[in-house]
This record gives sequence, structure tokens and C-alpha cells, in this order.
Amino acid sequence: MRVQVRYFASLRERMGREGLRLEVPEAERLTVAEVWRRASGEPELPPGTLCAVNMEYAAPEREVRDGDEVAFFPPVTGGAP
Amino acid sequence: MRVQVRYFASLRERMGREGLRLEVPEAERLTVAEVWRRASGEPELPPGTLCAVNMEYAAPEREVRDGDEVAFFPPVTGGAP
Amino acid sequence: MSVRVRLTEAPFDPWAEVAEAERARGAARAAHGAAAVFVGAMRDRNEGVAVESMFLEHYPGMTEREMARAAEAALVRWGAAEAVVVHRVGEVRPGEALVLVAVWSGHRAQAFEACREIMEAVKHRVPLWKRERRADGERWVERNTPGRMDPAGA
Amino acid sequence: MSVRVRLTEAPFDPWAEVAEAERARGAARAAHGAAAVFVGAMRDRNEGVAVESMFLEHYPGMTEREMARAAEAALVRWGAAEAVVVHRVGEVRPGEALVLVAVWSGHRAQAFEACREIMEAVKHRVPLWKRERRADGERWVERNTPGRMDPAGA
Repeated sequence: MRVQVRYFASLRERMGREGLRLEVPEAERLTVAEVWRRASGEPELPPGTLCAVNMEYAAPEREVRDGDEVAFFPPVTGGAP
Repeated sequence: MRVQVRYFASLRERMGREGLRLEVPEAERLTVAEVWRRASGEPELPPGTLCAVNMEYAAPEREVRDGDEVAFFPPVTGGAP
Repeated sequence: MSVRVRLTEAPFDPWAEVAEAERARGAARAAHGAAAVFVGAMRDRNEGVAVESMFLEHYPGMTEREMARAAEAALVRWGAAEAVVVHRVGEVRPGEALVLVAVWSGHRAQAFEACREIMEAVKHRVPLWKRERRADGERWVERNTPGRMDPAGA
Repeated sequence: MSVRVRLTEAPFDPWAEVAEAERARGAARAAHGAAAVFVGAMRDRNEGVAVESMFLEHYPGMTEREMARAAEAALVRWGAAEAVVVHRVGEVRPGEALVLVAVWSGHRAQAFEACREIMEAVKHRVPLWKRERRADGERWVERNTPGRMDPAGA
């Protein structure tokens, strides 16, 4: 199965890219945290990192499916003073 | 001494006038509550009535002086929903 | 700290008023980036009864003074920079703006709190009285609506 | 209940936007007489350092969705009628508007609470990230300013 990985803001800069496409054997059970490990090569999600699956906030334990878009980003700082 | 008395809103309507000029012997000590009694002929301030002396909120015990303007009015209801 | 208060017998456009104040602020826009604004317009119903028009009585002199005092107190308490308060008086028709409270500040919490505090003073301290003309006759409005409420389901 | 959200890369005039929404409301003005509005503009200083410009990154699709969701949740929770949320993205200069949140409701408490709740969601849930260009270099903004504060002297 295929999973689209996306990084944003300071995390995108640190990873040196906007994302990647991850391909894994169909039989495997894949969580958001496992997607992070395989995509980044880092064992743990950096503290405070937020995750989304298909543009919905998701916990690291959340299971992903074929075709899902998984995004990782730092705490948000929108709005104004 | 002379005191200008003013009524507003529902109190003005009930009293049937916008106010009156009160004249009292210089020697007398006059409180806001006493101004009400003499001006209105009613012994007590109606519950909830607000008092102002020279456009400043004042307690009924407040002493008034020659030339003061004493206003009586119901609770305010400005602003919007 | 700057406070501007105004009473008007004529209808006014609250958003034009805020836009104008904003233009006049010039460089302060980049210093005090948060603006909280409340606008209250006359409703066409009250307690389920249709209201045709309203007369807003005031105490000339004291009304302006209490508006300015409330705005100054709120700016000081919350450390906010600027306030504009406009209140309609006289004859008002449903849909027309009754009151505008605008506060500028460095941070949003100050702006929100100061704006709300000024509105509560306008409801409870500033001498203004509403007389409604309704389908069932004329009457003085005697109670204020609550300034705080619980969320749905609380 | 009506929610309108918009992202814009171009500068926008928040007060013209509110005035336009107000005109479009028509008869609803007399039904929902309370409007609470917050506008945040970019400040020219942050933590004492001059900020020359800012880049606002977003997550196209998710950003709009979270804005709309926050506005709907706040309208439902507070029983408010209508919300307009506009957020700037891309390059922004000091003094330019970053965010507009406008809420219309039958009563002022609902409008204030819903407006404030939407602003807090914009600060904490909506995927938007600020990168400041300052005299001392570029940096990502990593902390939010507090949404609540105590009055002076408390």
C-alpha cells in the first residue's frame, strides 16, 4: 500500500523536503507513529509534533490505510497578537 | 440654597415633569434622600432608583450644596441585546 | 491611551466608523495589532413581541461622561491602548446600530476583556433608557439581558 | 446557521469585509442584533525585536477545514447565528490584517464567547505557522501569546 507523507513549517525545513511517498507491503499493519519512523528514519516523534491523517488530527496510534495522506507538523501559531 | 432636581425616563413620566428648582433655608443640612422627599412629596426613594449629584452617581446619604443638580432615575438599559 | 466617545441622534455606520478610526491610527496599527469590536443593533422582537421602534432617552452630559469614564477604566485595567464608543440616542428603527465599542491593544486578551467590560458598563452604568413601541403598546424596558452565559449543554 | 471562511494571499480590509457581510445579511440584522468582531494585525515588534515581515505557511485544505469546523462548533455551543473567518497566508508586512473573526448572534454574551472561542481555535488548532524576518535573522514563531489574562493589579 501507498501512503503520502507531508511535512510542514520548521519540521519541513529540518527534514529537508516537503514529503515523500511511502510504499509498504499490503499485509503490514501501519500506525501514524510507524509511518513517521519509516519516513524520517528517526525512532520517536519529536515532542509536540502534531499528526493528521487525510487532513484530520490523528493520534500516533491511529492506523493508516492505502492511499492515506499523513502529515506531521509543529504546534500551530496562527492568528494574531 | 437652591437645588436643581431632575427626573428621567419612567420616573419623569410618573412624576409628570422633568424636574423642579428646590429652595431651602441656607442653614439646613440636606441629603439626596431629603431632596427626594421634598421634591416628590414621597417619603421613600422607589426601590432601584439611582441618584446623581452634578452628574456623578451618589448615595442617598450624600449631602448636597447650594447650586447642586440632583437627578433621580430608574435602572439604566442602554446598549444592545 | 486614547478614548473617543460620541452620542448621535442620526443613524450611523459602525463599520465605517471603525475603519475611519483605524485609518486615523496610522503607525499605531503596527504597535497595537489586536482590535475587539462589539456592535449592537436594534432587534425587531423583544420577549417574543414585535417592536416597531424605540426611543432612547439619555442624560445629556452625564451620559457622555460615564461612557468616557467606563472606557478609561477598562483601558487602564486591561492595559489596552485605544477605545471608541458610539451610542445612538433618540428614535431608532429595527436593524439600526445602537452601540459601537471598539478597543485596540497589543494583545487579544486585553482587547477582548476591555471591550466586554465597556459594553457591560454601557448596559449597567451609563444613563440610557429604552422605551419600546410595540404592537401591544409603549413601555419602558426595565431589565437588561445577561452579559454572561453558559455554553449549550452546560 | 451560516459559516464563511476564506484564506487570502493578498492584503484585505477587515472592516470592509464585515460591512459587506452585514449588508448581505439584510433582514437578519434585525433578528440577530449583536456582532462581536476580532481583528489581528501584524505587529512590528515581537519580544522586543523589530520584525520586518512574516511568512504565514498553511496546509491547503486542512487549514480551511479546521477554520470552518471551529466556527461551526462555536456557533453551536453558544447558539450564535453567523460567522465569517478570514485569514491571511503568505508574505505579510507590519500593520496588515492577519485574521478577522466576526460573529452575529441574538445576544451579546453569545457573540462575545463564540468570537473568542473561534480566535483561540485559530491560534491553537488551525494549521498555520509564522516565520518572522527580524533584524537578528529569520525564525519560526514557536509559542502563542496567552488568550486570557488577569486585570492590572490583580
